[in-house]
Amino acid sequence: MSISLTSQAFDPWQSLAEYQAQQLAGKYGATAVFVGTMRDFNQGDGVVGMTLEHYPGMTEKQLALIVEQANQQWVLMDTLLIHRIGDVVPDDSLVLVAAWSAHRGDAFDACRFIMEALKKQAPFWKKERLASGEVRWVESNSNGYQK
Amino acid sequence: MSISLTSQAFDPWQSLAEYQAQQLAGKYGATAVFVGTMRDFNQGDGVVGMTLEHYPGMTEKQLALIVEQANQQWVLMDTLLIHRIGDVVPDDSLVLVAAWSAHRGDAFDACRFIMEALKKQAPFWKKERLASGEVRWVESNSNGYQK
Amino acid sequence: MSIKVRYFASLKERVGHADAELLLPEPLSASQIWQQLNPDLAMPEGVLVAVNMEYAGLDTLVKDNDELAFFPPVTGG
Amino acid sequence: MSIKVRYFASLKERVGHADAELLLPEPLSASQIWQQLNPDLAMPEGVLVAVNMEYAGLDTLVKDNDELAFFPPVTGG
Repeated sequence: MSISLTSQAFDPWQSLAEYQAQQLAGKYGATAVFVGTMRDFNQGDGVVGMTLEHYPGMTEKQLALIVEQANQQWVLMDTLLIHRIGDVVPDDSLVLVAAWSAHRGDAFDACRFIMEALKKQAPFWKKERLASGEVRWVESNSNGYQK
Repeated sequence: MSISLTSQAFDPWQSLAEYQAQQLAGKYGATAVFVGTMRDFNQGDGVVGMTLEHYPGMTEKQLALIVEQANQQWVLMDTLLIHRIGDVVPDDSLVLVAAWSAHRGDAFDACRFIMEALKKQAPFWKKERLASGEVRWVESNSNGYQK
Repeated sequence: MSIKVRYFASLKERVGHADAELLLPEPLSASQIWQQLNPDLAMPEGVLVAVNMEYAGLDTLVKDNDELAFFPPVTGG
Repeated sequence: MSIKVRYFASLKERVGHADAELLLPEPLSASQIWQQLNPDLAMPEGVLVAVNMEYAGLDTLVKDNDELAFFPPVTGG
């Protein structure tokens, strides 16, 4: 199990390859992954950059709690969570959540639960720099279960 | 959109990195991925290898139909589907499904839909070689939505 | 009428061959064709039927030049 | 009683500073502390409260040496 915050750009697929290389071989049958990527538009405006603020200490604590809750609800072999902090630009990966399990239902459900809980509870705040020069705080996250 | 069958071992994370490098930058915000990996046990028995039979022509047709159905139900930027055929060994990736979308709900739902439909409808059959020397056909897939 | 019949996976092993060609004076359903080709083998439960690589029912009428396939529940992924 | 108060993101900008130290003669609730520290600024709707890095309610009593945080809805991921 690994949870990390990073101020450096990361390649999600390379992070997965490296993390999985440490895994116990032949025990997991299912891996579900979500990657959130910074887009160059939001609410109709061009976005050129963003700053991700967090609450050092509480953010890590909340993420650990969410992953623990996932482990209580589903049978998981392992989980990996990486979240960017600081200054980011379009196309940067913002978040990576991966869940390894023997069965795909558990992997899918846990990965999605972690993402939804993170969006709702983990103390991160996005401040966007628009193409127009304006700077604004993103006000709220959507619920990813609704269409 | 890419659908492929391969008799060669593939690294899912490398396949994703390579495929995504061709993607239009800055347009997708969400990527949901599922990877199915061959385990070294099944129904209580050690498994040393497996052969994946398919129905050339129909398998491709069914996979294309499933991905098309996903595109009708959700707004996707792109999808990638890779499935192994032929002889495989434990730890080999058997299937990779990835869905890119602007929103995480669409990416998650589409990825899972494609996996469940593939498990139910795509003509593949697994023949296991057990540690005991016995060879047997896997008889049915589970429903991944149930717990 | 000429029909191509194909079997896959465990069903191929039970039937003993992968393919069969069948000449028919008139259209028959998929299950009638099974009976004609395999008079001594009742169709196992759960067998799936495809006509021209699309899923079909046991009562689907098979036409000239169709490819008819029988196979067990799929286990991919 | 000594309380550490922290503000984050847009709330930090509205309040004008990131941290405050507060000495209290007796325990107060989170919302009472807000009023005492920000008499001219009504707490914006949707503000979240944490005590010692765990989510808490507006009526949670804050104790000596607690760290109390106010912040807007989170927008990570």
